[in-house]
Amino acid sequence: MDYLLIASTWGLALLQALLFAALAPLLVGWVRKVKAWLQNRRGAPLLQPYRDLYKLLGKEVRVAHTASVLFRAAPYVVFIATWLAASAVPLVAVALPTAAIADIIVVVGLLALARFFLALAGMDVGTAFGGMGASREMLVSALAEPAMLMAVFTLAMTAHSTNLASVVDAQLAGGLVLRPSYLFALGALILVALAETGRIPVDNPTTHLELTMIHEAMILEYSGRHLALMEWAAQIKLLLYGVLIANIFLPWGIAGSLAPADLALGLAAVVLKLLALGAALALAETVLAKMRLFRAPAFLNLALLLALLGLLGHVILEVGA
Amino acid sequence: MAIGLDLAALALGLALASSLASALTVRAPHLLRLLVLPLFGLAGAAAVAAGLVALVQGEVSTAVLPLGLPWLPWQVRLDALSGFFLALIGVVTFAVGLYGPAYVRGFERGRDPLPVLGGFAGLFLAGMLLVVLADDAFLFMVAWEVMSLSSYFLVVFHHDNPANRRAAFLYLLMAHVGGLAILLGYGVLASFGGGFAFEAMRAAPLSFGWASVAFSLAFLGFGMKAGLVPLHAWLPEAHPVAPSHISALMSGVMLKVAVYGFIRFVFDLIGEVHWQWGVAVTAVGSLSALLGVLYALVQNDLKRLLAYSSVENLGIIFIGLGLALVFQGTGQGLLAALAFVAALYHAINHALFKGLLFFGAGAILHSTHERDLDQMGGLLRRMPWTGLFFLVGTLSISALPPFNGFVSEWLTFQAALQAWQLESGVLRSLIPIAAAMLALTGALAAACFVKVYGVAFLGQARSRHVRRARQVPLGMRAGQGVLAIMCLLFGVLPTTVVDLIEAVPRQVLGQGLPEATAHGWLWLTPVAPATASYGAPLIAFVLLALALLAVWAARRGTLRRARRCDPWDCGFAPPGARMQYTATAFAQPLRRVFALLFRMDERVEQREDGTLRHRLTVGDRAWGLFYAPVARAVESAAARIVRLQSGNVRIYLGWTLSTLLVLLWIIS
Amino acid sequence: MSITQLPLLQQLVLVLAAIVLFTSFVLLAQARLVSAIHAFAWQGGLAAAVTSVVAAAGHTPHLYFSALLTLLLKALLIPWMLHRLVHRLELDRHVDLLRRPALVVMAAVALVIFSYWLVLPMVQQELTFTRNIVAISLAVVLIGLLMMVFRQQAVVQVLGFMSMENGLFLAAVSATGGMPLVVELGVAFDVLVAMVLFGVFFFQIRANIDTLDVDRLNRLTETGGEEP
Amino acid sequence: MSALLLTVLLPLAGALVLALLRSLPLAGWINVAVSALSFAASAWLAWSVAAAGEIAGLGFRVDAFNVYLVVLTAFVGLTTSIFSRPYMRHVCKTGLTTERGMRVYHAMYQAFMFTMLLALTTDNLGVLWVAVEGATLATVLLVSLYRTPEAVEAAWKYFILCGVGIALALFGTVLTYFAAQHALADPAAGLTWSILYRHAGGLEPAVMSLAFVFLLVGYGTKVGLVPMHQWLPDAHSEGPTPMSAVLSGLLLNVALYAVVRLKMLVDGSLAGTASPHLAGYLLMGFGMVSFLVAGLFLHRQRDIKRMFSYSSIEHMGLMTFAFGMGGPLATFGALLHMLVHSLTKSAIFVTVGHAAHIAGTQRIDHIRGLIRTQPVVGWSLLLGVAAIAGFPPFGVFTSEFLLLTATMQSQPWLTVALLSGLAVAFAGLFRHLHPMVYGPAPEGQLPVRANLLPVVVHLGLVLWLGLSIPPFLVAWLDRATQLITGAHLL
Repeated sequence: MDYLLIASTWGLALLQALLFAALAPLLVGWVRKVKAWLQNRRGAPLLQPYRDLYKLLGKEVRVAHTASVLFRAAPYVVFIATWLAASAVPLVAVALPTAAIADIIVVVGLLALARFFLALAGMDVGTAFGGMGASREMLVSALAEPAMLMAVFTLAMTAHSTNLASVVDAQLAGGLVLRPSYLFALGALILVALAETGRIPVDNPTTHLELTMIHEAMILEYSGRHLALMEWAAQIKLLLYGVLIANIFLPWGIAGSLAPADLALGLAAVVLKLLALGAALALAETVLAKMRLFRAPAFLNLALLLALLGLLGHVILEVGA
Repeated sequence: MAIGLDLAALALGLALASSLASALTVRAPHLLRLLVLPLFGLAGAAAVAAGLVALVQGEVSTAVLPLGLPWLPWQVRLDALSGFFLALIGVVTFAVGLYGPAYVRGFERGRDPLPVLGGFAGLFLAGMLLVVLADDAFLFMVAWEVMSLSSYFLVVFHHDNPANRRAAFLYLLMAHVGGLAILLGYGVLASFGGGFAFEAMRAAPLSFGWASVAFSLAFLGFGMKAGLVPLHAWLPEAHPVAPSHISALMSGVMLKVAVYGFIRFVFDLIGEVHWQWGVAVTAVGSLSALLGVLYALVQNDLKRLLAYSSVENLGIIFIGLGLALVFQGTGQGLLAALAFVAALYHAINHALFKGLLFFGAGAILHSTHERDLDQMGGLLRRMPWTGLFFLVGTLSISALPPFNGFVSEWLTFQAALQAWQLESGVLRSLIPIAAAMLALTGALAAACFVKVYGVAFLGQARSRHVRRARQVPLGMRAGQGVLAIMCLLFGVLPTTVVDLIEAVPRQVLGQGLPEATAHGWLWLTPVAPATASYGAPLIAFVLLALALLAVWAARRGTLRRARRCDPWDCGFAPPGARMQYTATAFAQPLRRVFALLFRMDERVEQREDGTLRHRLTVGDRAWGLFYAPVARAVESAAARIVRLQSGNVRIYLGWTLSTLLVLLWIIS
Repeated sequence: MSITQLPLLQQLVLVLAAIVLFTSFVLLAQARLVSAIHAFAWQGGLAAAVTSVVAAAGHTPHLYFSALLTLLLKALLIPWMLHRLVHRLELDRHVDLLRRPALVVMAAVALVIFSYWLVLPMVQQELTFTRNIVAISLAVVLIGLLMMVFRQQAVVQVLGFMSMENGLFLAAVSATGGMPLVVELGVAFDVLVAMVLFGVFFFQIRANIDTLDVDRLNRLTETGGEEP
Repeated sequence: MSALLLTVLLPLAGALVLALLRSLPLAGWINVAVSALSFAASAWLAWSVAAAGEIAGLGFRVDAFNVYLVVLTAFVGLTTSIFSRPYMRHVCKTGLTTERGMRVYHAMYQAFMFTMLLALTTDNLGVLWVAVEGATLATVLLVSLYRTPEAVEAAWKYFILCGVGIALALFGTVLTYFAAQHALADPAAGLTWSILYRHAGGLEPAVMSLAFVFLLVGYGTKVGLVPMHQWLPDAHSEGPTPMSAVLSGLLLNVALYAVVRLKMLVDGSLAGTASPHLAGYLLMGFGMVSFLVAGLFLHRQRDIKRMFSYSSIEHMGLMTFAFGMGGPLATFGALLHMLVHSLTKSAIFVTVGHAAHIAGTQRIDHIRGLIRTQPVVGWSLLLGVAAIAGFPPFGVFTSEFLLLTATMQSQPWLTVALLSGLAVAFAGLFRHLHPMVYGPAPEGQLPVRANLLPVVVHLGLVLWLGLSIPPFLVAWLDRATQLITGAHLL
């Protein structure tokens, strides 16, 4: 087989991964911006997140006396795992070899790995906040993960594959089909995405009030580049979920081949979809209020229920048995 | 006789030798370290070798021992299935051989006799090896009961504590009951097959009804040994109280022997399986997995927590087996093989990381004499190696890539997701739900072990003796290291492992996984590349490469050095150890969400000095639901029956007279 | 077949057997210890008489010997020993009332009928005479046992035991024309030894619970006491 | 023949000598010596029987069935006498019994052995009866040896119940003889078992079934079948420990042996009738009831020797059940179970003797932490109970395995009852054993001079039987099986 081709496809895959990392802050910026508009503020410039990251990367790192090695290793692990997970998700093009490394289950696994270290890092310093954040994070994720997987299973059983690329391909090949299962799965996935990425109504990314925060509580002790990596990882995660929703449920426009035109089109398409999603998120966050922690399980059970309905809907309504 | 069987015999001989050698420790305690346990480890190595030979050769070799009944001599048989489990037993045993010597040093001054420890450990190993090798029900049962009995003596080793005695009694009782059920199951097969040799049983022509009876008996018996809910009551009692290296053997290996028994009985001996059984097994498996992890989550005793998590993992294994049954019963050979491989893979994985974790718990116990998580903290800086290895264990058991636990759960998911190929819509909708429960289990397991690691190894020490913890001796670290490395290897090179395991389904189900490893060692593709693929080596590589990069950068000073300071903690005063989240606190949200499943007794009581004290005891409901009634029934029956012995001789004579009259009346 | 067709001696046997049965009723109901012992002696004597009659009827000389044996043992020796025991235990005046005598006697009657009903299925022709004897002796045995169940006094229990022995002996002699001699001797020896031992035990029991009421022997029991 | 006479008469001579002998230490040794001699003689007997197949004459008859019981009896008699010599010396020192008592003890020990061997070897049902009654008479004095109120009470109950039972058995014997009168050419031989067996077909069924009921109730009392078992725990717990060992290990066997012999007759006579298996069903019923009831009794024990005597009842029930079931496999298993149970149970009683000696009482809740105080005793007790509970690799497991297998083949549904009974009994044994053996020892509890040779030998044998049964023994048991059921197992 032509090694040049292999090299180029891998190159493209790498490029897409880098693009993922690069675009992530932008999405956050966009969400904040829209939110500001909705609240009749001018808000920070669109590229503010990049500035923050840059500044943090330059700043001195301060580490608590009580912190152990793990505390310092965690940011790298979290960032790498998240980024690795992201790079397996088809952003612009489908036919990329990275998709074969990790199917959706592995992606979930990598995110879980990141979360595992995040939670450990939260507990490492030995502050009350860290432990609290870790405990709550694990609660949320414990309920969110099955919902996520079940939503994914619905797609996987339709596409007969857990490989994201194959799922997208199946979608494209199938053309526009109205599937009840997809409706439910989409709903479930959105709820899970909100929970997992620490958005309202489960968590509030902008607060440091002890009663409300989850994700922030875990990275409370971080500073400098460590904090930067953590933040960046969170942004990548947000983008990842966005892309999942966008490209799996509405894959149209994504590049089927590696022709430059297709790629450009794909990029444009995904950017548009993400802008829309971001706006929707911002809208939701302005109209919704954050829940009490022990309301969150109900919220996630709703997600679980939706996913389950999706699955059963798929089995009962869609498979001609 | 084949080389594999020779090696197995060697392993058996070494095990018995170590058992006998421990008689010497009456006079010379140090021999336990210097002779008995090394022999033990060697036996493990030999077992691994035998197992690998059997797996690679894939040929069946049999032999007849000069023991047993004249018309039913003891027969042994080494095939791929027994080979796999030989290897499984061997790995952990070998690690114990490394770990044990340093660990038992503490017992040399103890009051408990060392010969018991060494001798019964040897017998225990021999029993397990023989169970795996047995080729007739008689030898199987003998070996099985020897295994139970000797492990019982190990459980009750520290018998000064009443709780331990109770645990041991419960364990032995349930083991005995389970053994009887298994015996009965074999009896059914034997009466149809006309003989207790496995050959005869394979040939037994069984109706669906009788096959189901045999299956249920086997499921009951082996499930009891495997600690499936609700038959698990003995497990969290018995495993923690044994010495840690024994706990590792019991949790890591003995439960797998039960799995072996189940596979041998159902897949091999009954042969003609039915999907209904699969549904039952999957259901019980899911239940065990979920409840096991939930109960583990609320434990504060480290070893007890690990024992409960064994219940969870056995549940996962049985989910895999159940899927295999369903697929096999509906004629989906390939998928059956997939699920089967997933189950076996998880079996070996659990052996590895559960052994590792029990070693870690043992190390903590050894250097702090503490099992209560709420007393621990900050151990990572005091015992860095143990901390590292334990971290590997927790990552593996939480099914996180790139470690081994993830691979087997991934395979199980893949098997479950092939449910769309089934005709029956009910199964199609049930199996994904099992998969979802598996997902929930995985997430909860992660939560559980975040708690364990975060509370035990991170933060600050919560008690003085933990603050004084020291590094454990080299041997113990080596034992953990071996298993940790195995965990990583099994996670990074799934293709190679699956290649080996695949021989087992090919022998048992007559169907391998040709596709799984067809695309090179990089890609694990259970069904087809388009369906699902996992490039573990690549992921591991990238993770490692970038991590090294970061380390390198830090070393070279391109990154500015970090400055040490007090924790910020939102500007509150520098936190003390008592302000940390405890294990109890960590589990509180989930405990609250799943409150229904626990038997919780939470109260705040005022001590005489006016200070308040919060007391929380969390138990599982199985005891009250299933065990207490039986115990009560026996008690009351006994209370009634003893009235026979009223003490009055005339009443006794009355019994004689009336018996006589009744009999006379009967016969005429 | 009715009794009229039987030869005179067999009729005599039946008569004697009937009296034996009657004596065991007497034993059952007799309250005074000494009189009970007398009744027992009579029973023994009657058994011996039956034996000798059977011997005469069946021309089986060795039965005369066992008749003699029985007379000595059951009618003379054992009653004499019992007398001495009772005397030394100061029980001469002892009265051991039977509770609900009517019921017990009715039960005994029922036992007689039962035992007759039991032997009915013995169909072989030539048995018809002996089977009635068997019925009688079976009744004697059962009544002896019944007596042991309802009498609380150790000595009386022994009497019951001995009258069971009488019933056995009756059966052996009248139905089978006597057991082999070695067995006869063995049995006689055992009975004798048993009697001696009974004597020993009377004193041991007396020494321990200073009464011979067997209902007081109730220490060894599972019921009651604390839980294990 | 001479071997036979030696085997039987040696104990008798021993009894007479010991009855006259005054010196106590010497008596103990003579007791051991006589037992050893008669064991040797029994071995010789076994050898000659193995050679000749069967020895008959002088009213004796030794075949494969009873010869192994003879050897077993002599063997257990020997080991127990070895144990009893120092043990009874100790008892005598503690003043529980007197010099005279010791003389009675030794004499009666041999007398008991004599009656047992006689009962086993005789061919005459009458003599069998005399011998069994003799066994009662010989042991009843030993039960009351300590003269405590409990001992006397136990002895009285033992005497009365077994006396009555035996009387009933005699009635059964008479009835058998009565039936024989009309079936045999020579009525005088109407009690000779072998002749009866040969003409069993001609015996009047109605009489024989009547007879069997009496014989079953009679000898069954001695076997300890529920509900005629009540004497057994009393006698076992109150008598001296060596006595308990031989009672449990041997007397019950002999009684069961008698029952089986008679069952063979009755089966022969009932063969043609409507209910050919009557005897078998009766045995199965009694066996099962005894097995289950005794298992439940185990849960409510306060006296260690009582507990193990109930376990004896349980096992006798199991054997009775098996013999009742008939069939080569069940019978073989039952014979094997007789063997291993005798060995194990007598070993246990020996150990229990030491345990009670250590704790100074037989009360279970006062016996604590044996393993701490004297590991040897603790472990023997533990292993002994594990063996009797049917754990491999001990022989009891093998025999129970065979019994279960046989049950599955002929009465599948009874297997469930058997298994649950086993589980219940197991729980009952261990719940009491655990605290006795494990845990901290009460202060002031000291080890004693233990003589555990019998225990080691017995458990060693049982272990051997569990691992592999020597061929000659298999052949032996198989011939016995063939005698009883008419069919070879192999």
